[in-house]
Amino acid sequence: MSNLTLFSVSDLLVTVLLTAIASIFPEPIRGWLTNPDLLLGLACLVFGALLLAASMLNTILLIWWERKLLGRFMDRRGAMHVGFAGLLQNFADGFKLFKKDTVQPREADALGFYAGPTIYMVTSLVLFGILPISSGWNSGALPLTLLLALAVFSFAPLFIFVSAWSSNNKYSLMGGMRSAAQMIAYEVPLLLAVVAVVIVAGSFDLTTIVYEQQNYWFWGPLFLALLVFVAGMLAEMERIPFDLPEAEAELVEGWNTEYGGMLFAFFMLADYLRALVGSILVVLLFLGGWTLPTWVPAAFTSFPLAGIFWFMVKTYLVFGLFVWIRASLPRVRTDQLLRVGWNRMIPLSLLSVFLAAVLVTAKCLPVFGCVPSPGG
Amino acid sequence: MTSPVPVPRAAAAAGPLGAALPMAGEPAVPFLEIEAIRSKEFLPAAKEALSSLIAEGGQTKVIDPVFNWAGRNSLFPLHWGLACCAIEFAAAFGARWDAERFGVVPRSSPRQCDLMIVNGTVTWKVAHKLITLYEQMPEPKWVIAMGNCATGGGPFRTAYSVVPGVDKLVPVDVYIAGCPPRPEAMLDGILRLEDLIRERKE
Amino acid sequence: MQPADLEAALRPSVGAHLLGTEPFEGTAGRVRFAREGALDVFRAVKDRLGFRHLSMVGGIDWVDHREVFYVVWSDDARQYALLSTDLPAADPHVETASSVWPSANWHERETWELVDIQFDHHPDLRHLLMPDGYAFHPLLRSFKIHEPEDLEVKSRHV
Amino acid sequence: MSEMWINMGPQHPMTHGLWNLRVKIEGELILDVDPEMGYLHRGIEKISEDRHYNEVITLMDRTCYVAGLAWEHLYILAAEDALHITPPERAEYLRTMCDEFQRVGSHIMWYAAFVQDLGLMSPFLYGMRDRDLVLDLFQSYTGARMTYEYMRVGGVRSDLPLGFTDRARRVLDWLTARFVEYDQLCLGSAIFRKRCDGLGVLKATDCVEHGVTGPMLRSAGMKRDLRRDRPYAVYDQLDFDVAVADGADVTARYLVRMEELRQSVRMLRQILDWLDRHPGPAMAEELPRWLGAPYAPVGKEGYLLKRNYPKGVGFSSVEEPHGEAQAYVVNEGTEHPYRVKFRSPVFANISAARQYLVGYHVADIPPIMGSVDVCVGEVDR
Repeated sequence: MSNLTLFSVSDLLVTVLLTAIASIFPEPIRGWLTNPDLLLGLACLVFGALLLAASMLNTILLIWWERKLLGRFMDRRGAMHVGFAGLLQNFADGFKLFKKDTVQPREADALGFYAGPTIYMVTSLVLFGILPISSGWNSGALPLTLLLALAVFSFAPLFIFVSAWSSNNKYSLMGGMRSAAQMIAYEVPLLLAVVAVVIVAGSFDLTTIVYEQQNYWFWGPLFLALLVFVAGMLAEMERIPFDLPEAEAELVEGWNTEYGGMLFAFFMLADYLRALVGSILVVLLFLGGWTLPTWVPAAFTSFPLAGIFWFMVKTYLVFGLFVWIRASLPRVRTDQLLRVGWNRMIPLSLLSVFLAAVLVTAKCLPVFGCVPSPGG
Repeated sequence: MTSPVPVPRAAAAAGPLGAALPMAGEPAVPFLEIEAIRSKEFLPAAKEALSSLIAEGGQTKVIDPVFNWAGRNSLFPLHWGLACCAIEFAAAFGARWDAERFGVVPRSSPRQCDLMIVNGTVTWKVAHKLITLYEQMPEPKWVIAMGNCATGGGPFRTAYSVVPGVDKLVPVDVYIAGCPPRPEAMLDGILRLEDLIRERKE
Repeated sequence: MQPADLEAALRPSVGAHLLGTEPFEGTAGRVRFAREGALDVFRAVKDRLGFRHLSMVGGIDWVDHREVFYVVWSDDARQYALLSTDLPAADPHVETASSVWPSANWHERETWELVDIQFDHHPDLRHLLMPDGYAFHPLLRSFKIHEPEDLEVKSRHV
Repeated sequence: MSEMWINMGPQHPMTHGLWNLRVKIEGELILDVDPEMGYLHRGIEKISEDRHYNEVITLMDRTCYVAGLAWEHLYILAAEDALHITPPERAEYLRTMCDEFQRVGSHIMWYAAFVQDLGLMSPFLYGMRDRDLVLDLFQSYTGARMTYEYMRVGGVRSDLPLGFTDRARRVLDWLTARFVEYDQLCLGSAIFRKRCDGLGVLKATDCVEHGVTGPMLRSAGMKRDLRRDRPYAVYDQLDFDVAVADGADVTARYLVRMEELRQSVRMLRQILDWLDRHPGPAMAEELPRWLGAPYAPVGKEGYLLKRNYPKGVGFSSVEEPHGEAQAYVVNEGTEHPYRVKFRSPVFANISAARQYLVGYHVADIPPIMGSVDVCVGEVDR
């Protein structure tokens, strides 16, 4: 199964289709149609379409997962009457928002009002082209995927701020400013926590980082970095306890107060896309990606698409942790959040970098790993 | 005098030729101009034909039912509390009744709402704010008058400051009786509204 | 505390404005005063008698005259006391109590709005419950309420 | 960011009702506030003048919709005072029980709403779940969940159903266990303490100046509770402590309300024991006939008959869940009260908003206003 990658699947699809179509045409056209460059281009398109479909489907499933889980934490059941166990609820929401009017407030800046959510959505989607999901599901030859992913990830505050500012609403504006301040404050510890991982793994390539974890997952030796990363990720995803920009109690709906219809759906989708990316990054960097510990029986890892299966299980469990946090913690205040960000998180992340360096130079990583390395 | 060929009004107004040369047996509008007008009319006509084709086939059979299903299964009510009924409104979202089972999630911003549940007495002081909120909600939108006060003033009907029924201000789709209605009654009202949306094919 | 105690404490300082005290069930008694000496009476009640907490200000329209009553509470005596003064219906105004008890502010706004009693030197006498510019004073006896028949909208489908 | 006014309300998640808090802010700092009330002014005092004494009770439930029975009690005390009627002792106990159950229900509702303002979502659901148990009890003997119309001038409408006291005790046991969980969710959370400590401070002297009463006053360290200081109904025969705290801040208000919940449970157990042991009538024997049956005595012309009933003025004051409420009922010897005037505790508590809001952040408004426990129905009346 190892040679079956997403790209090879899409390549195969395009080749079969094009050859079938080309067979009915005479020679010169047949030659153009079976041109390898054209094949490659079309394969890329199919690859993108598959990625898009998969990420969207996953996001919608993630929203369902959150709603059900949150319901259970709150002693109720969540969506359950639309589709089996409420699985179709989010599709209903999506279709409804698609059809709804989008009201542009008077005196709102049209360009920012429409472009903000769109670009926010697009940048969140681009991330899925970068992140490897399994040995087969990855975009391949990029050497600096982690760096690229984090760079794209940090675009968001800019576009949130643009859309908040241009919707000409005081609550939106305050939410946008909070969002920008918060994301910038938590970008630094997040990156420093990633540096710790990079030091241990010795690579910026996410696939390499995952394969480095085949013997021991990084969450053991880099526990401090994991904590900082999760906290930073919570702030980046704007979830409770760091959901100040959308603080419902004081800012109505925060920066998306004026957005309805499809633009609001963009915001919701992008939020959950980013939440999915956050969970995926935690799995990739600290929980061994699609690999399982070596002592796990081979039967668990040898069935088709086992890598994707285990990856998704881990991702949804990590997201479940985020939901648990959301169900049990109050929201912090802006000044407290920023103070914690600059005064606590950055020293802690620096400490984690230092610890990682010590671990690497002292060669005592296996001792702290959750699973002893088979090599000793 | 009447010309033998009906002159398109746009051409008669626009072209000096058409007005200047009314010769017998000749069309009042030159051939080229007629062609130009026809070609101009072709695109809208084609569009109309195409859309009517779609409307008769795909839209009524596939697209409309899907959107209707989506619309009635995902009603976001406006999160606000007017008076007593607001407490029962909140209780309906509590653990025992859990309105989220039906996809009913209250949103605080009127821009994201489909449904305004008027849960309490409407006074003249709040009347214009209620109308503003209703107008801020994007189409399609519905209104439920919850409780006797919103339906017709309730026990405060005679008071000098109370609007005797919110239907004096905004169009109401479903009335729920009760003072206040129990949460079951509110959920029933929402389900009735879903039936209504299905019947009206909105 | 009894009505006699109230009288005894108030008589020396504001005796000129005191119209009498009478028993009132559930409280220390009711003090009736003339409106000219309102401020002095308020100060004396607060400082000399220790009624530091003003609970309520209300007005009653007795058609021929209007009455303002104040309910005050003393933490030492653990008792309420009532102060009341009569105002002529033609010119119902009295000195504000909000300079003595800040809590009177909103109560007086409400009383002015509903019973049409002017409070002189009130810092912020504007509408509280009714919309700005509301021209009536609903709790006057002359303000009649009735079934809102004229607002009925006949259904078009009938 | 320069100074600007923002409107929080009338439709705003913070308000928990229908009012408008105009806030002047610079950045996130509050410079000035101006509460704007009256969006729910329903003219209850005016309608009451047109109604029979017992019909006003209907309005009382709707005046404060989370503490309807306490307001019924308030009005009934004043009306009985004005009409010179004494209820039997069992009715007094039943009323006290209603008061205390209502306090439990109201405080749990407050807890649910307040903690949701902090962004903590689950306790809202827990609170609503537990409050429903109390409402079930009300429903079993009044027939309604929120608007009871249970008390009457001269007693209460009906006695308790069979097996009520045992069921009530089971609910109290369940609630006592849940109060521990509430505390763990809030006080056990470092973020909660960070958000609430030292927030919305209103010292005892300022409280008295601005007429602030109830849990807000007791959280400032002032031990004032009408149930102890000026006992009405049967509070002088019950054993309870007045809950006080020192901080005068949001945490202190939380502590006071939680302690009041426990004290209410304690009182309720005593009341239920008494009710078990002392059966008896729940309505006064000697009532004017028109009080028992409204509109019964109609004269030839179809008008209500004039009664020569002694005139009187009734004044009552009860410790409502939100604070001290007062009623002033003027009886001119007719079937209708001549004038009814109510004092709402929240009215005074909100009027002091400038004292405890200015100087804090915008994000502090929801917890502070949440700790005030706003019930707009009784403010606007």
